[in-house]
Amino acid sequence: MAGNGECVKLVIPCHPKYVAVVRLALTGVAARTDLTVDDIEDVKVAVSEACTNVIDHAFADEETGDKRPPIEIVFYPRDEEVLVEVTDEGSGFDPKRVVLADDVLGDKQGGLGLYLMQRLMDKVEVQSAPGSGTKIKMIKRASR
Amino acid sequence: MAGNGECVKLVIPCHPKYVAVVRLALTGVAARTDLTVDDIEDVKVAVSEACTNVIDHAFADEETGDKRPPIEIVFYPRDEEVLVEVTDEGSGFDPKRVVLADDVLGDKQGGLGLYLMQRLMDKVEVQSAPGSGTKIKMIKRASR
Amino acid sequence: MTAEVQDEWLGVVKLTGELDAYSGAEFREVIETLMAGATAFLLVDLMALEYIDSVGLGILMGGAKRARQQGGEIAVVCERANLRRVFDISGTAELLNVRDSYDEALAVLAAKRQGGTSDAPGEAE
Amino acid sequence: MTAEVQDEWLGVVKLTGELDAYSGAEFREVIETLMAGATAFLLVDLMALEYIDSVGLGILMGGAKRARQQGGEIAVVCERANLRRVFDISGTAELLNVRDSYDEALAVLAAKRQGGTSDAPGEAE
Ligand SMILES: Nc1ncnc2c1ncn2[C@@H]1O[C@H](COP(=O)(O)OP(=O)(O)O)[C@@H](O)[C@H]1O
Ligand SMILES: Nc1ncnc2c1ncn2[C@@H]1O[C@H](COP(=O)(O)OP(=O)(O)O)[C@@H](O)[C@H]1O
Repeated sequence: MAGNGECVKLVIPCHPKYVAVVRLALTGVAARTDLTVDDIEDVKVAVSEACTNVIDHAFADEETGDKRPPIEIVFYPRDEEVLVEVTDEGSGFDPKRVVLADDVLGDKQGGLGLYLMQRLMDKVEVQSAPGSGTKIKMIKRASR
Repeated sequence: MAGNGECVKLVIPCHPKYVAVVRLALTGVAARTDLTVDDIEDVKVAVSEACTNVIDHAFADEETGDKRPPIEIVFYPRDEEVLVEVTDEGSGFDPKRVVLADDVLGDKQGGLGLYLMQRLMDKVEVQSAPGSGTKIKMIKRASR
Repeated sequence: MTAEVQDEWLGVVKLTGELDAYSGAEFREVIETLMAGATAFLLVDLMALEYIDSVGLGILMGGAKRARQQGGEIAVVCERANLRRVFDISGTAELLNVRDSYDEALAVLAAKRQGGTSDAPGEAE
Repeated sequence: MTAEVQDEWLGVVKLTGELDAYSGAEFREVIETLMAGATAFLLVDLMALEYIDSVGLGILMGGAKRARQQGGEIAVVCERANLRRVFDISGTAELLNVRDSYDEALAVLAAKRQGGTSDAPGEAE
């Protein structure tokens, strides 16, 4: 999942206010690919989940909004797919220890974000380790 | 015209294809300010003019799209205004030598871009010199 | 977002635009206010909503739990394909009684209220 | 974008979406193709257009010049406030015969064609 070729980079403050900006920018980037309107809706959700995770999990509560480093989102639009990378400089986590939600009905609501990403995108790669931030790489291919 | 406080940064390839992405991102950023829908339309045009200028003027023709450094656009949304900075690493120019179009009807069509920026925004500052790139800073205040 | 209590027993919330981590804060409060009263039945109208993600699902699931604790039920009106997809793949469509039309959703709640054999899954605790 | 030649003398182009440096390339070509025929009168319908900037103005000004060189005229239909503002502050509204309705724009072209005292400024060269 190599990030090369033309790209659009977006850097937003670590705050829910700006996740909608990411969806808008994505809409513009993806309009230049073969992705369908429905494909783009899927990517919107997946990318928002990745950003919301950074906001919810990547930083200890003491760090207030202003002090948190920003979230970086890079879009690589290709003809038949779009690759999206969401990177934070937060706490990181052990991807192996995160159980995906197969049962979101119970009290445990954890895992819905990563689960949705995996269901909505064609490929999802999590690069993370405690103490060294997180990078999520996701690919969506144009459906036909 | 100081760029401080929360900001959203966008980096796009130096190609007309991506100017629409800038307008979309701006729409999202400005929605979090007091700017009216009409204010935002004005900023859309001004920012697009700045980007189109980079694409049209900042690089010699030999440099093709891929080899050109990208365009950086930074939005600083504040309660009652938005500050936008458009920066390129292109040839630069002497702002004093650019005559603003007061007559766009003649054969000389030059100067319409900077003219529109100045009419549509409340403040425009051009930082440029031959050989050292260009930074355009623009402020739009919320009308009421 | 508009919210109103209809016929005492029924709270109706109508959402527009996008429901995400930002706008979700208001929606969560609206639901809490509605359910703090006598209302135990909640109809959430998403016909004019354009976007939902796990934050919205979480709030709706919270509303469902609360409704059932109070002996009521939740139903969601939603037709847009992109939203239906999020309900479907998350497995929440049944639990939230997602229906294509307002009348269908209302029927789910009315049936449950009459204690009859509702087509709503999940029992009140 | 749709383009058609009506009644031989009149070319009509209808634009949707955004007219900027990217989409402008297609528009420029369409105008050139239209004007390469016998058409000297150009009606540009921007009622469904959402955005225009100096690139679009430049193309329209080019079309106007060409039309007049061929003894014709251009007229633009546009109602949206944000587009009107760009025409107005650039000083191109009069030169491009920007009108609120299709019928008004058509009247400008018809008057000019009949060689009468058109309300269109600018003479054919
Ligand atoms: N960017 C991140 N930084 C740190 N931890 C993360 C990040 N993204 C996910 N996690 C961890 O992975 C878990 C699962 O995430 P997710 O599947 O989105 O579910 P949820 O957000 O509902 O907990 C989170 O609870 C968190 O512990
Ligand atoms: N980013 C830039 N890099 C280099 N030169 C520029 C840049 N922006 C503007 N210029 C110069 O300023 C002139 C005036 O620009 P403008 O007012 O937008 O009119 P136009 O683009 O129609 O020429 C340009 O012709 C160009 O010489």
